[in-house]
Formats: sequence, structure tokens, C-alpha cells
Amino acid sequence: MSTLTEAAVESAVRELTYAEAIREALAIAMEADERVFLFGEDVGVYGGAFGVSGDLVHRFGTERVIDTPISELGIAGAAVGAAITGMKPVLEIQFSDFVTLAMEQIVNQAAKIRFMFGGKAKVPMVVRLPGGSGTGAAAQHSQSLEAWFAHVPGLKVIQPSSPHDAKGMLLSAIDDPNPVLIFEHKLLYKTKGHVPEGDYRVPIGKAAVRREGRDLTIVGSSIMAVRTAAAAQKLAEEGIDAEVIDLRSLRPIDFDTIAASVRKTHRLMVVYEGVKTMGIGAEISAMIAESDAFDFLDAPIVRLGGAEVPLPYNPVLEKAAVPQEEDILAAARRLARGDA
Amino acid sequence: MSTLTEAAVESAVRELTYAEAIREALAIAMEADERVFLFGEDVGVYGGAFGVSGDLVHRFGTERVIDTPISELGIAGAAVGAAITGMKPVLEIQFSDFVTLAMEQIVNQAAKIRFMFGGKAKVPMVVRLPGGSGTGAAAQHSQSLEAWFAHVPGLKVIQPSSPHDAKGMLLSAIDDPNPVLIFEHKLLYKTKGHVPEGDYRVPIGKAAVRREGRDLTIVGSSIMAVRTAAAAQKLAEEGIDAEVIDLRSLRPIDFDTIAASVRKTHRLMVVYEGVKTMGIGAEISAMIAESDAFDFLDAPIVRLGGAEVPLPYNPVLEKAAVPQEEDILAAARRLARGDA
Amino acid sequence: MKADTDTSARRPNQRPELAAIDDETMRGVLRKMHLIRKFEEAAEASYMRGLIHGTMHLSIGQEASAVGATLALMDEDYILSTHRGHGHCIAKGAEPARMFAEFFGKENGYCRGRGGSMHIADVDGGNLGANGIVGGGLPIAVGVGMSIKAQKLDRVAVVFFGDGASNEGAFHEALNMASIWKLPILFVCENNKYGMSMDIGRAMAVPNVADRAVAYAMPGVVVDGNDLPAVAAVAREAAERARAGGGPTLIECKTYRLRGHSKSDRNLYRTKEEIEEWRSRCPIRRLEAELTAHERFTPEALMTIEEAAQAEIDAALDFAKASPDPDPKDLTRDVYAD
Amino acid sequence: MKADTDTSARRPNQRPELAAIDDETMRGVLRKMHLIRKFEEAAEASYMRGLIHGTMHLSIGQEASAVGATLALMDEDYILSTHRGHGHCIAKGAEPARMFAEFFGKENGYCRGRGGSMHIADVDGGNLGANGIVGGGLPIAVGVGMSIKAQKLDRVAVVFFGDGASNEGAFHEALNMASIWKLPILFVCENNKYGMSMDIGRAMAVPNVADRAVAYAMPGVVVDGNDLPAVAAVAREAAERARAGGGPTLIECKTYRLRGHSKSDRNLYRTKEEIEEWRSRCPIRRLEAELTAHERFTPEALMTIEEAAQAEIDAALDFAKASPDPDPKDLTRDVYAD
Ligand SMILES: Cc1ncc(C[n+]2csc(CCOP(=O)(O)OP(=O)(O)O)c2C)c(N)n1
Ligand SMILES: Cc1ncc(C[n+]2csc(CCOP(=O)(O)OP(=O)(O)O)c2C)c(N)n1
Ligand SMILES: [Mg+2]
Ligand SMILES: [Mg+2]
Repeated sequence: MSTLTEAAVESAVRELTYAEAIREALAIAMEADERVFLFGEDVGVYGGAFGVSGDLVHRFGTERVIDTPISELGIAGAAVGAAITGMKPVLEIQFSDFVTLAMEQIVNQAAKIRFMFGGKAKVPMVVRLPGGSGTGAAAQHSQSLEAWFAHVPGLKVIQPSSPHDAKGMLLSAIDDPNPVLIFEHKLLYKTKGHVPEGDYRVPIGKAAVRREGRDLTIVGSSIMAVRTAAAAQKLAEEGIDAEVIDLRSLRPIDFDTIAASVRKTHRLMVVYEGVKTMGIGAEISAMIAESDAFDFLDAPIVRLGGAEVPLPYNPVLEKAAVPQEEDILAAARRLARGDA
Repeated sequence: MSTLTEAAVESAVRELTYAEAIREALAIAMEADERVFLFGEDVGVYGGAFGVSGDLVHRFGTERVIDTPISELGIAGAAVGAAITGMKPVLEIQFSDFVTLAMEQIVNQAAKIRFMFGGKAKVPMVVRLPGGSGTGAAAQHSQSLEAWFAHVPGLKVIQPSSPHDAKGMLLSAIDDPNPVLIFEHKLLYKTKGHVPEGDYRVPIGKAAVRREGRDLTIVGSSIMAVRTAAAAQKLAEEGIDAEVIDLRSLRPIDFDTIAASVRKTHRLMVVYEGVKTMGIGAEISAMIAESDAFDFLDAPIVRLGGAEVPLPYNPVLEKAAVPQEEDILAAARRLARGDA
Repeated sequence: MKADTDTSARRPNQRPELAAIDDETMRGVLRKMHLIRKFEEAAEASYMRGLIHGTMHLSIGQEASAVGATLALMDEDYILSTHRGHGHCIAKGAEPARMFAEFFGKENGYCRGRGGSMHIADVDGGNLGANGIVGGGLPIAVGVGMSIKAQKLDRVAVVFFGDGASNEGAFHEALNMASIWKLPILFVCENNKYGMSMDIGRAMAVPNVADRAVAYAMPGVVVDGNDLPAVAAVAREAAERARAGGGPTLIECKTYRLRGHSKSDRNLYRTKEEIEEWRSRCPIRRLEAELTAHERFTPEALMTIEEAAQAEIDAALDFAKASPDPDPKDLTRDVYAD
Repeated sequence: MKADTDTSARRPNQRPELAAIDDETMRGVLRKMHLIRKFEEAAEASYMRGLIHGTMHLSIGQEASAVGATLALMDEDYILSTHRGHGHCIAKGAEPARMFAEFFGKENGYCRGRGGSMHIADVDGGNLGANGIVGGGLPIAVGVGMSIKAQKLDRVAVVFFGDGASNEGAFHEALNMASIWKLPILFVCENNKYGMSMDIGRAMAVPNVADRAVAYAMPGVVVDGNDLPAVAAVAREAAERARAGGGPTLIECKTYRLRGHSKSDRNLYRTKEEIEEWRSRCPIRRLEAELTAHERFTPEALMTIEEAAQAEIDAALDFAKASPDPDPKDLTRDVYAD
């Protein structure tokens, strides 16, 4: 994949936004493989609702960057049909909330076809799902629904938090012979970070230890990995040494990395934006609580998830509905100091 | 609501099937309240795919027992519209797997309308969802998707395991001013049990302790509550004294009942048919692991959930994919004897 | 609609659609169209100045379909609206002050600041809500129709949706059910030529959304959506049929949104010329011109109406700004009813 | 379709649809129709005897639409089938032995016993699967069409669905997309008058599903679904148009299922008389009668074909029964591809 050419050296300092990193991954995949195509609502000349596809239609033409009618169920099904007959579709669902219209095709068809057919078909499709709150878009445009899909065998679910991973994981996803859902937090699109040039892969199913620490383990996913990393800096100043794990992959979950960390720190906190109840934190907590890492726990496992409420429009309420850096700090302090 | 009339005394021995109990609840509700109506695919003269509505169309007419076209999204939306304008619709989704087509209306509309409108509307609708495996209906007709809905604020989710509770909880659901989803296991429809006559209510949000015990707590939901109760009998013969909790309600979850039991038994196992990962067991485990009941745990929390696989058609594989009584027995023995 | 008693509405050479709207009603029509326009201009300005967060979808240029389609409605009739719903909301009688308050996320907004632009509802006023989901209101309207029928109410429901929404499965399922059950519903498609950036000519193979009514054995009518009297006439007829048990109608108002889809739209998919061309067909100025041509209103009288609307909007904006914020402690209030 | 060289197909007074099918092809047609009928009768009997679990949906009486609609297909063309899909599967060339093996949940069934009746697929043979979800195959067909176009293949896709399925939103979205992109798809509706218990007359307001093609500017054709040559002719024309870039066609085959919807059906929604009346229109006997009337086949020749089919089915059933069961250790195999 990536070789150490001059370009790579130069790229060591290259910064892109998360949206640009995704676009670059799409361009690389489309250039390398004719079977890859992008489709969805307004991905063409509009450039995507969040500007992710940008100018791709001009580079690859309208046959490979395809604007669709507003028909989420239909386009999800079209992805399935294209995938099982030799193409590698990348579908954008304009806001992840609209995947509610496409569940049938994703869950009953894409996830199950290979198994139902006794292994006689593959469904190599990628669904890109901009999600999350923080933009004032209210209850029907701000959800974090990734936990649903982590419950579905046959699917893979990823949630990169950095431009680097967004590119590398999307390239892995496009290469994967299974349906992969990639949840992209809308607030991340404009965040910048180092992104190497060319083709490289970040594997699906591996979490990343963003910071080593001894006092407690904080697992964060998507934007919560970013907020957690920021919080950990401040905690360090206070003398609390947090190990920060960026989950990245929700199905499969990288149990080993989390368990190893818990065995070291003896305290676990999981931070996620989705509604707390039945959110991804429940699974991580349960995985640890049923494993032999349980014996290493010195305190209850803390989940910091979204409030039990549809996302409110009012910006103050909206912020209050999902974990903010202050909330992570406060919860981490309680957990580390044992007064949880 | 039930008063001790002669009928009630007689009813003390009356047995009905689960399906009959539901039908009786529907009849009582429709008789008592003109606003209640039943609709769905083939609920009329066919009597429902599982015979649940039976002769109701002959008793209440085609204006109140309404056959619909095969349009799951549409009928779910119709339920929402009827509910916010003064009716009390009870919708049957023929197999719960087809709710994948209706997620938009249930999750984005029904669950959120009240909140989004600042409390200015109510959505008193009930959705009945026959689910579960065991009938050889394969991957698209056997799922247990209830965990998804337990993740959605604004919804209530119930899963009665006995004819008695099916009737009493459905009556509570119809009376509830919020959208309530009732997951009915297909294998339960023909099971029999005592069902009092007349109107009585089993509250939403309360678990039931089916058997008291000291050695471990087993929480089961829906048919798994039945299998767990049966397993507990055998465990007792082996000298293992299991406390059996029938979950009944998945949103809200009756944390207090489970936590009290864990404080007593110090061991917890959760049995459910849905896919293990991100299933309801994850939430129960996490709730306990983050509470002060954590300190009472003497062993890791065991989850016995469905295998990570679409439901297979072959009957041997199908059984192997979800917990059976033997699996509960084996897991309970391991947990009780400390070799888990 | 007191056309019988109002002599001014009987001026010679008026087309019947115009004559059918008496002066008092017409004053209300003009007031509402101006309110919508000025409400959205003010909202846009507030947004630009960073006073409102989130996004909003402006219907500037589409005022005639909102006001025309609801003109025959009674207070107790229902509407279901869309993401581009300010016009529908005002047309059905909502107070701009409480709408602005909602935009500003205030406690006395229509949704107590929880919904914002995309979810404004005025349930007491018969507006069952804007909808953030394209086509989301269509199946809900079916249930409203069922409700009206079951309760034997003399009501109708108007459900608005866009050309883009007519490609959603929800459209198909809803129109089919409304038709087989003969529900009292007006399906009002505001065809503004685009679903976001997607030209209707690329998104569907038929020239008119109304052509799809055939698939449901439902009357389908195309009307100039920038021609208020024409829209009102078509809607009135459909509402009468619906009330008489004749079932639903699909009405397609051909119109145009003069603003971008939302605030992030760079208008890459259409030409300046096209926008200018449609600007010249402004439904408000067009109606005013026709009214003065027929000497039903003087330019001064029209100006008075417009100025009053502007004053109303200015006051509404002040009201909203001065309104209290929600208490964060109430975060999870109203998730459930008890 | 060697009508040019086959003299027997040129007997006088034959309607062109019949003449278009030469004797060799016709033998194949008859064989397949018998195979379907006998396959399902045997499956039914096995089910009754408790040898097969689950449920199954029989297409007895509908054989002409399955065989007719696929007659013009090449091996590499695709079909997408339904819950009532045995006929489609056999028509596209699947082996009854491996289909039975699937029913019995055996390791050498088409889906290694994982899918069962409702999910039989024969991907190598171009059958992309039955579908347990009503209308589930329709959007998938769109993707298959996109794939064919992108890969510049000379293929078509036939997607079967029922009258009931045409009320699903998926129908609408799929037909619209297929039409705007001119995809090489035949949408074949097997209208057997009922969606489970729901009479089509109660489920939709138009008399024909094909009437809905108008909404997509797509040709819509109604054909007697129990008339094999007629179905074949309509499908051939549609397939030729599709291959030539002319886009999709909606074909509605009016037919009838002689068995209940599934094994739990008590037929409360229809009369015995109606069933008997349709039984007399059996597509197999009807075709045979026409062939003997035109002296293209003798009754004895026809009997030979039927008996051969029966023998094939008997052997297939034996094969299936003798096949090995899956190993439970393989439970989670094939959930993911590597
Ligand atoms: C189900 C769904 N899909 C996509 C969107 C994003 N979206 C919002 S408005 C819009 C365009 C809608 O077009 P149309 O129905 O013609 O209404 P208009 O905006 O032109 O008034 C889109 C794609 C959405 N809100 N909901
Ligand atoms: C989405 C969905 N809804 C409902 C069902 C249950 N169901 C299976 S077949 C059927 C009737 C289908 O009618 P039609 O499309 O006419 O096909 P037919 O059975 O008549 O061949 C129903 C309601 C299903 N399998 N999938
Ligand atoms: Mg539009
Ligand atoms: Mg049918």
C-alpha cells in the first residue's frame, strides 16, 4: 500500500480535513477500480450535502458519481443489487437519520444474503452515514444510530474519528467483501489532521490507543474519541493519567485492546454520543463484565452516553443532551478518585 | 380494575392461549373505547397471520378491524396520524422483521413528535410485532429486533411471556398515551395459561420475579423467561437455587428489581433470543456494572444471547442459534458453581 | 368566500378564480403572503447575523401555493407540512411571533424551542407539524384521514410535499391507501422544479407529479403554483369533493424557490437566468398587479397591507428576541406523556 | 427460438405467439411447467408428512408466467424472485434435486440448508434469490440493472413480484429509478388476485397493476398469465427493448394461485367456485390442448414429457432425502466473506 516515496515524505506534514480525506479515499478507490462508484442524493454537482463528494463528479463523470432521486430504500437496494453482481457501490445516505427508511435492504438483504445463500454471494458495499448532533438540526437530523447496526450479524460498522482514519478505514471498507457502514460525525468534517498521500489502509476491527495511561481507561468513539483525548490532556495536568482508546470499529469490537487496558488501569469509562440506553457503551461494558477482565475492575464501569431524549433544537439543550468535554472530565475525575 | 365478581372467581381457573389472551384484550379495549381500532395486513377475515385477531372483524366490523395493503411504512405512518388526532390505533406488523420498513415512522415520527412539538401532542399507538425464531421461517422472518427500540427515547417496549401478561400488558399499552411496541414471540402464541376475565392491567416497566432463589439471578425475556423458569426447576433438583426474573419491559427496564436480586444472589445471567452483541443483555449487564450493585457481584455477568448469525433455516442450526433450555442449564451451572 | 355579497369581487372581466375571492378574503390573502415573505426575509437576516443556528429552508417565491391551498380550510381542518413549511404554518394561521420564538429556541416558541424551523407545529391551530423527513407527512396524513372518517368529522387534511418527495415510497403507499379508503385528503405537491439539486427532469420520467395520480385512480390536477386564485380554486374544489366523501385529490402547484435549498446551497445546479426569470413571476406582485388592473385595490391600499405585515413581523421578531430561554433542567421533559 | 427452421411450428392457423415457439423449445417449456407443478406437489406432500419444516408458498396454477417470462433469457441473464419462487427458480434452470435438498435443510441444497424455500438462490444460474420480503427484490433489481449498464453487459434482469407487492413503496422507488436510468429490467408482476387474503380490488384503486407504469413513463402490458405463448411473446419483446437500451417494461400476468397463500391459509377470503373456475384454466393443460389441437404434439408425446418430469422429480426427492445434514459446528460460517 503506502511506500516511502518522496511524496510520502512530503505527505508526512500534509493536513486535510476529514471531508477532504474521505473524498481522497473515494478518488483513490475509483481510480484504482472501475467497479467502484459513488451514489446518493446530491452527491453530484451539489458536491454532497456536507461537501464530501465535492468535485468528484467532474473528475469521474455522472456515470460514476450518480445523483439519485430521494428514495432511500430504493438506493440501498440498488447498492445491494450492484454489489452482488460485481460492482463496489459506495452509497451516501444524506443524513444517517434517513437510514430508517433503508433498514429493510441493509438489515434483511445486505447483511443476510451471503449467509442465506449458503455463501454463494458477496455483498461488497459501503454505506456512508453522516450523523451526530451539534449543528442545530434537531431531532430528525442529529441521531447517532450506529448501535442498531452493531447488533446485526453480516454487517461491519466503523466510526473513524480523524481524517487519517477516515481515509484509511474507508479504503479498507471499499476493499472489504462485506457490507460496511461508516458513520461520519458531521462536526468532524471540518476538523483537520495529518493525512498521508496515496493508498493506505487502517484495518476494520482494531481500536487505537491514543494515549497510554495507568489510572483509568476511557473508550471514546467518533467525536467522543476527540473530546476524550482533549479531556485526557487536562486530566494529566490534574495528575490523572488516563488511557484513551479510540474505538473506531463497532462491529467487530476490538475487545482485546480494551480488555488489556482494563487489566492495566482497573477502571473503565465509555463515552459515546448515541442514547445511553442500549448504546455502544452497553456492549463494551457487558463484554468486560462477562470476561476475565472483570476481576481486574476496581470500580463500576461508567457509561457516558447521550441523554434519553430526542435531540433538541435549542443549542443549550442540544449540548446538554450529549457528552461534552466538561462532562468527560467530571466523570473521569469521579471514576479515578474512586468517588463514583 | 378487576373486581371480584363471580366471573372473576370462575376465571381463576380459566386457561387461554397467548393468542387468545391478546385477542381478548383487543376486544375489551375496542368494546370500552370507540377510538381503539385494529389494523394491519390480513387482520380481517384471515384473522391475522398467526390467528391473533381471529373473529374480531366479525364482532367489530371492517371499519374497526381494517385490512391494509402491504405497505408497512404507510400503515405505521397512518397509526401516527390517527393517534395524534384522537384515535388509539393498534397496528399489527405481520412479522416483526418487516418493521425494518417502518422504522422511519416509528423512530423519527412516533417517538419524537411529542418532544419535537414541545409537548403539544400525544401519540397513543400500539404496534404489535410477532417475532422470534423456531418456526423454520429463516433469516427474514425470525428476528428479535426489540433491542433497537429499547434504544429510542419516546418509545416504550414490552415483551410479555405469558397469556396473563400478554392480555394485561396489552391493555396497559392501549391505555398508554405513548407509542408502545409489543413484541410477541411466535412460539408463545399457542402456549396456555391462566387468564382472568375482564379488564385488568399489568403495568409497563415492572419485571416479575417468577421464582425466588439465593444462588444466582437469571433474567429472561419473552420466551426465554419461560425457558429460564423451566431450567430453574431442574437446577433446583440439582441443588442450585436460581432467582428467575421475567423482564417483560425493555423500555423502561425495571432496574430496581434486577439490582435487588443481584444484591441478594451476587450472580447475574441474562438470557435473550436477540443477537448477543448489542442485545438487551448488554444493557442489563451494563446497568448493573455501573450501579452500586456492582460491588455485590461475585462473578462476571453472563449473557446468553442469540448467536452472531442470521437465523438459519435448517432446524438443527436454527435451534443452535438461540439459547435453549440446555444452554441455560449449562450456563447457570457454570455460573453458580463459580467455574464461569 | 363571500363572493355573493361583495360587489367589488364582481368587477367585469375578472377570471372566475379571481372573482371567487372577495375583497375581505383577499386582504387576508395578501396579508398572509406578505407575512410569509417578510417572515422569511427576517429569518434569513437573523440567520445571516448568526442569531439563529441550525438550518432553514425558505419558501420565498412559493407563497401562493401555501396560502391558496389552505384558503378553503376551516380552523379545525388539518395541514401537514414539510421542511419548507413556514408558509404553510402562517397560512394556517400561526402567529409569527411564536414562530420566531421557536427559531430562536425560546420557551414560548411553538415547540418550546425544542423543534426549530423543521418541526414547527401548531396543533391547536390544525397544523400537525413541519417534517424533517422528506415525504414523512404523507403516511401521517392517511392516519389523519382515517381519524376524520372514524370520528365522522366534517374535516379535511391538506398534506404538502415537494416534487422530490414524490419519489419516496411513502408517497406511493400514502396515495394508494388514501384512494382505496376514499379519505378526505388534499395531496398538495409544491413542485419547485428541484429536490435540493436534483432537477425533476432527472429524478422522474413523467413531466408532472400529477400524472402519477392515475396510478391511484385519483384526480390529478396541475396548476400554476404562482397564481393564487388558480391554486385556491383547485383546492376549493378538491376540499369540497373530499368533504362530500369523494376522496382525495393530488394537486400539483408548479412553482419555484427563489432562495437556495438551504443555507449551504451554492446554486451550482441552476442558472442565474432561470432564477431571474422566476423572480419576475413573483406570486405576490403578480396578484397585486391583477388586483390593481381590475381596480379592486389601489396601489396605496396594497401598500398599506404590505406595511402592516412588515410591522407585524418586526413586532414578532422583537417579541421572540425578548422571550425566555428554556431551562436546561427541563431537558428530558415531554419525551413521554403521562 | 428456432422458428425459422422448425416446420412444425409453422402449422396453419396458429396464433403468432404459439408459432414463435418451435417444438424443441416447446418441449423444454412443457418439461419445466411440469417440473414446477410436480416439484410443488411433492414438496407439499413432504410438508404434509412433516418431512419439511417452516412454511412454503406454492405457485401451482402460475407456471406459465414463470416459464413464459424467462423463456427469452440467456443463462447469464438474471432473475430476482419472490417468496413464491419455486417456479421462477426451475424456469431459470435450477436443479430440482438441489432445491429439494434445500427444503430438507441439507448441506448440498442451493443454500446449504441455510435459506430454505423462501431464500433459494442459484447465483451461478443467474437466479439472485427468492425473497422473504414482499417487494424486497425490486430495488435490488435496480442495482442489477445499474451493474449491467456499468459493465456494458448484454444482459437483462427479470424481477418477479406479486400484485400485493405493488403497494409497497419499494415498487415505486424501483420503477422510478429503472425508468430514469433506462435500465434493462423486466418488472414481471404475477397478479394472482390476492396479496395473502387481500383482494386486489380492496388493496388498490386501479384495475391493473400495469396501469401504474404510466407514473414512470414506462410501457405497461397486461397479459393473460395462464397463457404461456402470450406471456413469452410479451416478455421477449420487453427483453429485446431492454437489450437495445430502450429501458424497462412493466408486465402484468393475470393469474391465480390454486393453493392457499401458505400452509396456514384456510381460504376464508375466496370461494370454492372461484378456485374451481381457475382450476379449469390450468396453464399446463391449456397449452397442451392448444398444441394437440394444432397437431404439434400427440397426446402420447405430451404424456411422455410429463412422465419424464415426474421421474425427474422423484429422483430429485430421493437425492435430497439421502443428502447430508449441515454440521452444527458450521453455524456461523458464511456470515462474512473474507
Ligand atoms: C428522507 C429524507 N431524505 C433526504 C432528506 C434531505 N433533504 C431535505 S429537503 C430535500 C429536497 C426535497 O425536495 P422536495 O421534496 O422537492 O422539496 P423542496 O425542498 O424542493 O421544497 C432533501 C433531499 C430528508 N430531509 N429526508
Ligand atoms: C414486507 C413484507 N410484508 C408482508 C409480508 C408477509 N407476506 C408474505 S407474502 C404476502 C402476500 C404477498 O402478496 P403478493 O405480492 O400478491 O404475492 P403472492 O403471495 O400473491 O404471490 C404477505 C403479506 C412479507 N413477507 N414481507
Ligand atoms: Mg422541490
Ligand atoms: Mg398476489
